[in-house]
Amino acid sequence: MEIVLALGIGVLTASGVWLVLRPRTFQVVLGLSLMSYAVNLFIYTMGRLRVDAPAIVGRDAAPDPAAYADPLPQALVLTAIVISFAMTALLLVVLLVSRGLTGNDHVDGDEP
Amino acid sequence: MTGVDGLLLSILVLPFAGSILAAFLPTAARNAAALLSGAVALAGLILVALLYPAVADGTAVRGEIAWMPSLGLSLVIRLDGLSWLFSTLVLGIGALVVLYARYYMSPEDPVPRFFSFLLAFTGSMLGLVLSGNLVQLAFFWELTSLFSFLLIGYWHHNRAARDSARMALLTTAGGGLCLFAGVLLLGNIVGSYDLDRVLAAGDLIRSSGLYGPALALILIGAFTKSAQFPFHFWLPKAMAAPTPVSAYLHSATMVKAGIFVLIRLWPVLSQTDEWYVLVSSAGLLTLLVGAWAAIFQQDLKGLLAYSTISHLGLITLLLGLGSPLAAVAAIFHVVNHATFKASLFMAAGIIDHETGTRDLRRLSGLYRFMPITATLAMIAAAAMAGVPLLNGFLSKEMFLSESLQRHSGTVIDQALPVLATLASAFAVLYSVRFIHQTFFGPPPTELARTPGEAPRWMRVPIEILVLACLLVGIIPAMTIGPVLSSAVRSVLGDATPSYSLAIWHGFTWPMLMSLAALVLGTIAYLRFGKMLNRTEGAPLLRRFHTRRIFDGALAFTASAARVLERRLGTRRLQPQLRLLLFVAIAAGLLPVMRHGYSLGGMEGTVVDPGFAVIWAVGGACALGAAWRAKYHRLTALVLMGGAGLVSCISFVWLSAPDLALTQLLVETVTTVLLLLGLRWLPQRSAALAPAKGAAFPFRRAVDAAIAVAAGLGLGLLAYAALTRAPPADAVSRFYMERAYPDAGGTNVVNVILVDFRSFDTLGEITVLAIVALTVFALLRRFRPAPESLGLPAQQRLQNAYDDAQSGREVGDTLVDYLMIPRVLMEWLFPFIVALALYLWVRGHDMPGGGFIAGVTMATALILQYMAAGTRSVEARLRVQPVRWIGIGLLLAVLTGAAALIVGRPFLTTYFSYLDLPLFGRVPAASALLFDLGVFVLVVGATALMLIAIAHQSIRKPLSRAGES
Amino acid sequence: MAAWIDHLAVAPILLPLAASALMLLFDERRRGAKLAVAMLTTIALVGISIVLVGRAGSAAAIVYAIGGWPAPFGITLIVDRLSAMMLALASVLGLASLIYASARWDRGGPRFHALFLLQLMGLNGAFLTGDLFNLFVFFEVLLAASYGLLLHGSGRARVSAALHYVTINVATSLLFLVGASLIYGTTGTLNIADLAIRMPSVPESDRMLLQSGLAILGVAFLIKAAMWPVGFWLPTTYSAASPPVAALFAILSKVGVYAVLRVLLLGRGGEAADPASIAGQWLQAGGMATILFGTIGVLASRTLSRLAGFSLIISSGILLATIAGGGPLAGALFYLVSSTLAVGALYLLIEPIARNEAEPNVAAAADPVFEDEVVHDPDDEGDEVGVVIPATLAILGGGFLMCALLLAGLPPLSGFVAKFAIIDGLLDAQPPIGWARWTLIALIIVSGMATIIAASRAGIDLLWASERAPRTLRLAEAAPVGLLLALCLGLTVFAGPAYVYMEAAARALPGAAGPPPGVAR
Amino acid sequence: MTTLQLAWAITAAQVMLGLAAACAAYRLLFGPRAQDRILGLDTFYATAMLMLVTFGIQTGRTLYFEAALTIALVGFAGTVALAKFLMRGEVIE
Amino acid sequence: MKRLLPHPLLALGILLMWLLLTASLSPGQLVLGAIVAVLGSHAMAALQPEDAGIRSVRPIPRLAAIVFADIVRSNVAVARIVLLRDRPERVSGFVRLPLDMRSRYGLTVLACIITATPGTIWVEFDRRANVLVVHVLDLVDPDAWIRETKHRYERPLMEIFG
Amino acid sequence: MTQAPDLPAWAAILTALFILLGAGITLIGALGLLRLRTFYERVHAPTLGTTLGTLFIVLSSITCFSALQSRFVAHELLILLFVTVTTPVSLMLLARSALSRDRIEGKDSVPPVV
Ligand code: NA
Ligand code: NA
Repeated sequence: MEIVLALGIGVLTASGVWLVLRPRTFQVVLGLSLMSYAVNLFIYTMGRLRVDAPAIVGRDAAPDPAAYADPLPQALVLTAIVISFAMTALLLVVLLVSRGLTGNDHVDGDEP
Repeated sequence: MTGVDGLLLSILVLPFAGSILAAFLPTAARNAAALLSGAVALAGLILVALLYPAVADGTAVRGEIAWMPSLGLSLVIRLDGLSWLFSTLVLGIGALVVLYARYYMSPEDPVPRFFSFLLAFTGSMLGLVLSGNLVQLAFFWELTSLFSFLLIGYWHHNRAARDSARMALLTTAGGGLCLFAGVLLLGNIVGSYDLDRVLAAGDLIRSSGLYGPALALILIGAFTKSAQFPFHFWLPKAMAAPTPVSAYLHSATMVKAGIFVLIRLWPVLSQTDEWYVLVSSAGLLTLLVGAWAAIFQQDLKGLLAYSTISHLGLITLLLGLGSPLAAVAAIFHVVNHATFKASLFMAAGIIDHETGTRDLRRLSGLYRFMPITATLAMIAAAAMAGVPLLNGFLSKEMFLSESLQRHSGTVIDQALPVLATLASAFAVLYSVRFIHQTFFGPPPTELARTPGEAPRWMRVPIEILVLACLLVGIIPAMTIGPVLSSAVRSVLGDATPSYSLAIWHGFTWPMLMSLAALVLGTIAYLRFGKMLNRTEGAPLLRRFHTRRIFDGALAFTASAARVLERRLGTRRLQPQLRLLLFVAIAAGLLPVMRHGYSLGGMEGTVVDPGFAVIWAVGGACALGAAWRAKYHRLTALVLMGGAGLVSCISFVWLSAPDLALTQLLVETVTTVLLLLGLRWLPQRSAALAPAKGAAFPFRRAVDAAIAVAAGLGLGLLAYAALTRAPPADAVSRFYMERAYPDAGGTNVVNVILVDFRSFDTLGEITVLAIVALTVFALLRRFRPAPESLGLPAQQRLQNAYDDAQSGREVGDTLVDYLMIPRVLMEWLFPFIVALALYLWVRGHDMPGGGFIAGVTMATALILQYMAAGTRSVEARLRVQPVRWIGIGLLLAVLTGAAALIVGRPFLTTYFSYLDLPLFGRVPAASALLFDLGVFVLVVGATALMLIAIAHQSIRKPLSRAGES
Repeated sequence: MAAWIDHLAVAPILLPLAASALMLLFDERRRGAKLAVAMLTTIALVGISIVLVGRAGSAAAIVYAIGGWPAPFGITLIVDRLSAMMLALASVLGLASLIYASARWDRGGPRFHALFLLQLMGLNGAFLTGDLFNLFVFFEVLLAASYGLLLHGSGRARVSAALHYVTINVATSLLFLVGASLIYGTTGTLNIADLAIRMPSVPESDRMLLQSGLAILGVAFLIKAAMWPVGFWLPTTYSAASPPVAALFAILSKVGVYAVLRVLLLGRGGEAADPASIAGQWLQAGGMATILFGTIGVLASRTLSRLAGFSLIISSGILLATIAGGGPLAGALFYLVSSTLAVGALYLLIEPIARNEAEPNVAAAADPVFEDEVVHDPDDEGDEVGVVIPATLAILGGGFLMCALLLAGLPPLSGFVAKFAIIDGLLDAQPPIGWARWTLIALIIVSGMATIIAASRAGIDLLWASERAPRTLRLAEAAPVGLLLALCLGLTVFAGPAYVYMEAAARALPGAAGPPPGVAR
Repeated sequence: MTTLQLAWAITAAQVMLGLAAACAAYRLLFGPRAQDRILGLDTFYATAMLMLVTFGIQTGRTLYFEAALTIALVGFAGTVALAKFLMRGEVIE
Repeated sequence: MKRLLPHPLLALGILLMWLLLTASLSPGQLVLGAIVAVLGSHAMAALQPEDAGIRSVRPIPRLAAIVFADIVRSNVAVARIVLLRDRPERVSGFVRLPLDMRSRYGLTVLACIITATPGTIWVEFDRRANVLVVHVLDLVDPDAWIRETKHRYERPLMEIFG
Repeated sequence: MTQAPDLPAWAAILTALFILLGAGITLIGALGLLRLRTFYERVHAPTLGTTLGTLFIVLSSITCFSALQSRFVAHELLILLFVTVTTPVSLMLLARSALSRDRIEGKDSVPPVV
């Protein structure tokens, strides 16, 4: 599983980076979104992989931490997802307004 | 603070206080400003005079105020013979200049400002000469540059004034920075910036490895300030200043600041070969160049300016020679030059004032119109030429006598007597020319008005100065003697040589050289005087158009800087992102290269084929999105949705249901959002793409390399981490152990979000709120691209069809299209609301929580908008997202702040089990309330963003609104 | 758990947040009331930060455990000398900008005051937090607010600049996440003080990951600090922003430097031997390249606002190079305060000095998006509100001169003292002083000279050679400049006590001596 | 004994669902037209939802139910938006 | 009553959903569910939906049984088409289905039935002409198909919704 | 990961049967996406999964959890209910959009407007 996930992160990152380096605003937005998928997974991997070990503790006995998926990276990913959603929205609107004001969708507002 | 401290401090404080006071006087208050300034100068003079007994014997008095004690920096006001002499000059000539300026300045000028600057300059000069600390000295040094800049540029409506002010500023302030660096080195060598300690550490300084750099830097400072060749160019240009300023700055103060520093540091810096070579050669060159150039000036003030340069060179040369006697002569000449040069500038000012010109060629025979001024000017000029019985003669005799001594055995020594005589002859020549051209000969023609004597009180300053020239020249021992002695003693201390200030030493070599100079100079004038009127600029120096060189250098600096800025920087986004990623990859790579890439020993989990298949799809989606995003935005968007779904499934697989749920919902909302945006992005087509440059394939290759490197890098880091055991005592153990007993939740992830680390969540929802507000504000003034203004092509066609068809109305296609889905989507609304509430309530124990609930709720709203259209929904639902955001934020904050009431830290949760009738034992956690705030805010923010974009479709653009 | 003054630690975050949340409940018709709330909040923030500075200067640091969860498990706020000082700096700059904005700029778009307060909240949070991920969150808060404020007033220049700014910062945030999560993955903690303790005991085999994480995190900080070659966004962005916003932004680039101080220096503490020093060498070289680039940029600037932007770059460079080279931290802090105030004042002055023609009205849509907003533009307003003050040119000239002196490091204001403190400290090392330090000293001096050259050119062109009369200056525009410059003057006069405070602040930084406050173990 | 067989059955079901997802992904990736891709994505979602339910069965946990239910109830919003965009060039009118 | 609980059936449905979700019949959940149900029905009321106007519930069970059977049958049929070698003579195509029913709710249910049944999909509807276009995967006899559909689905639906 | 809950035999058999049936039907439907020739044919395919496929998997889940918790657990029925309602919405909208696009492009395989 580890190798698959690492490969997945790599491919998402590479695609995202490629798009981020493109000259069209919409490409950049998509690129950043792809990169944020990759980074979210990356954060998750910092808690190491757990299959079938969700972070829901029992009510009765003190839980054995080793039996659960590390909850902290998950909480961090949740925060990161929300923030990257917000930023995607903002960037989208900025690019729409920029498109309106500059008349083209080049990231620099003018064709080189 | 002792009495002496108080006196010392008030000498320094008075001018600055006066300056501030003058600045606030009304523009027309010429007399008040002059009176104030005069009073300040006189008061200062009296204070200084009162302190003379304390320094007469060559010792120093100090007043000290702690400033930055931990850096060894104190405000030390140190008065000794030398600084007494300089202070007296600064204040005395300052007082005379004030009086003169009162009459010189036109009532139209904002005179209070002039006096304010003048006083501030006086204060800075005093601060400089009274500094008992090297840093403080540099501090006031720069202040003199600054205020001289303001004074020179006083008539800033005049271009010449502006330019020369800037030139003076750049030269002297730049030199000042060097001086600053130099004194810091000096302080570093000595271990203290205190002047007394520095002066006591001469041997240490001269033997230090830093001596050379320190000396060079200090000399650059001193030479720029004192207009030594090749830094002399700013001084003649500074003649654009009002004449009182010239009289003040170029006789007693500004230019003498450099000389002052050379004298001040003479005991510790001189006596080395470096000093001798650098200082004396600069002085000698300046002496000759200045005098030579002065001969050819046609402007009265220009002649005086070059003469000043020459005399400054003379003083510098004397200091450079390194012998104590030469130093005495230098100090003496400082005083003498100040008096005669100040009076000459004032006289020149009167001539300018009365005739309207300063051109020597146009002036003639003014003696008959202004005999008193003429007489005064003649005496002062004679002093400048070194005529016996005047003060200039005495110090020049000392100079000539020194020039005959052996100092180093270099070529300078050999040539010095001849060159000194030659320079003296030049001085005679330009002095004679100055007097003769101006006051003698036929009456002037073509003058704008008939000249006359200046007002009585305008002449007084000149009279006083000329009197001083005479008195010092005739009875030096009774006038300047004691003062000079204490000044010299304060510098040379035990090394003070014996010297005599008698006017007659018999027929000595210096006497003969003086006479030779007088004769040579006069003959030269008689022979070449007429010819001089026809020259433009000094031969040999003519090619040095200093202004042009200076301006050219500045222009070159600016344009070179612009080229460099473009080369080293960029304003385009793609190169910036390339660099950013490159730097990040390099930064991440370097530690790996140092420590080596290694995998950990943890046994991995078995690869699940399903997972691999899913990721094959996900990777393909990501690559596909990257491939298609340029011209097929919708396709790319759908593919990105696929990649998102894959990462969502991965979270499920990897035991993170909360993440999966969140990612899924966000995914959906993001898709809607981007589609809303696509409406406003006109179609791109490959056919319309601009031609690509030759660098295009290269750039793509670079981008591909960066992308692959980034992907490899992050993937390898992830894999390296995944194969290692997690840190043994990670903090997450605490969360799992405490989540239920202390925070009452079994979903540890959610407990972290709303309790352990609820502060993060508060920040996160704040981000969401801010972004929503920003989106809203931005779209308020949205102006779509022209191509997007109209309806999308599909709608136009469908409308046209509806219109053409009988029995149909425009919009029917849409109504038919949505009729059935709309019913279903409306009836789903309450169920989705119920689901949202359920997700919120159970979040603490199971996957869910405020955010997830909020996005679900927002999706329900968006579905209504899609089904029924904006107007229709808003006719029925009162949507006030901004208020929702406010309420949600407030709810979260207040829940957190409630803990403060009972003295617990912010966001401390309250949690217990309540036994309620009917309900039984239920958990009551304030975290639930906090999560409600999150819920409400997320609904508001998400809706606000989506709806604000959606609203653009139904808004009338201004152009159309105006037409209708 | 704690005395009331301890609870004051959270006030700089809580107060603006609550105030702005409250404002959202009322629509734009209540602009006057909103201004009053914003003003009162900001004044309160100044007061609170002054109290905190006093408290931090006299007693041990406050370690405020949010939610009552002990460090390193919960998030802690740390009020030590450094953070209290930064709070005070931010709130004073905020107050000045807000007063300035009240003259007319706050009417350039909706919800200005709420965004403004949230910007302060983000800054304060970033300064206070003792947790790495919480630092990320507050970075995002302050960035989000900065996007909003940058776009305030809209218009092509702002939108184009914002497009770059947002893109770069979103990418930067991803780097932050990667770095922070790598650090968590190798140390198992996010608490910064705890990190200092755990880093040395990270096993050799995990060093590679930890250092990589630190390096990537460092790049994120350096982008925010506008280090060359990742700081090109700064001049363009800041010169596009409206003046009060740009003034407030003057402290934004310092947040990156602050984070370097707080977090990146931990690496030095943890890895006493070579690696950190190699990173330090890179950082120092980068800092010096930044000074050089800033110097070039200052010389190349055609507008005052770009000049101000490149001045910020220079100051970032000086700070980074000084910090990385083991130079005097106290001097760097003194310089940080002084240069921030100066650039802030300069941004406020630019608009009245180099008044551009009114921007074309970009309001393109006639209908409001929602009913709760009032559609009107600042340009429509009756322009002459507020007290107009005389002697505009003299005041502008004086103000500009002082800003230029501050930036060039010339007397009499604090810029001189600051550069003196830095150079003095650089010279204070054990001899022989390395070439890097000499270069840095030279660069500091050369950059000062470049500033004089550029500022004198711009100032003379705009103030002395300009034919047109300057726009009437309002009290609300002049007063904040006066406030900031007066602070610089105060910093010169009271340089002694200020420096003592900063020395103590610097001693408490990681790598200086012992573990930093904030962990109860 | 039955547990093992059940386990195999569940795994087999998951593999089948995985293959179904792959079929959907084929349309998602290769279209050929936008509507095919959207159809692929929609099917992908549905398959993912079913897979979630199988996870629940496999682990005996109810944790995955909410995610599945949420897909069932709001997962179609994306498809609706995409379809409407195709039809009208605009998602919300 | 209408003011307090605008859509009682809907509210009941939501309560049921709540109880299913919480998998509990405890009094606490009943109360909570009731609150949510009331909230939900008010949310619906805010949308001001058209009145469903159900006239008779009697045909519902029968219709449900027919639909279920049809769905199962169609599943098999479509599965065969997919799995087995496709008959070359199989034709798929669009069918225009003129309707008599006017009720929106009736049409909605019809749409769900047609679309949920594999092999047929509701494609286009003209409100004014009251004509429906359906795409049929295996179209043997269009007229027979139209007759059958009208008989099996439309008639019972018209009985229910009028 | 081959694991399964510990169920009584009857429940295990039913669960296994249902889950295999559901997944199989879904797979067949998805295969239709590959095999059918035109979009209008392919659009029929997913309904296999969203009707019987979902039904069987939901039944499997109900059996499993009812056996596990020793009481009738039926919340999965909600999934079935909502899928039955939402899938037609998306398919109808999608099919109509495709029709509109084909008409605009003048494809002759689609019926002309009514
Ligand atoms: Na018609
Ligand atoms: Na169907």
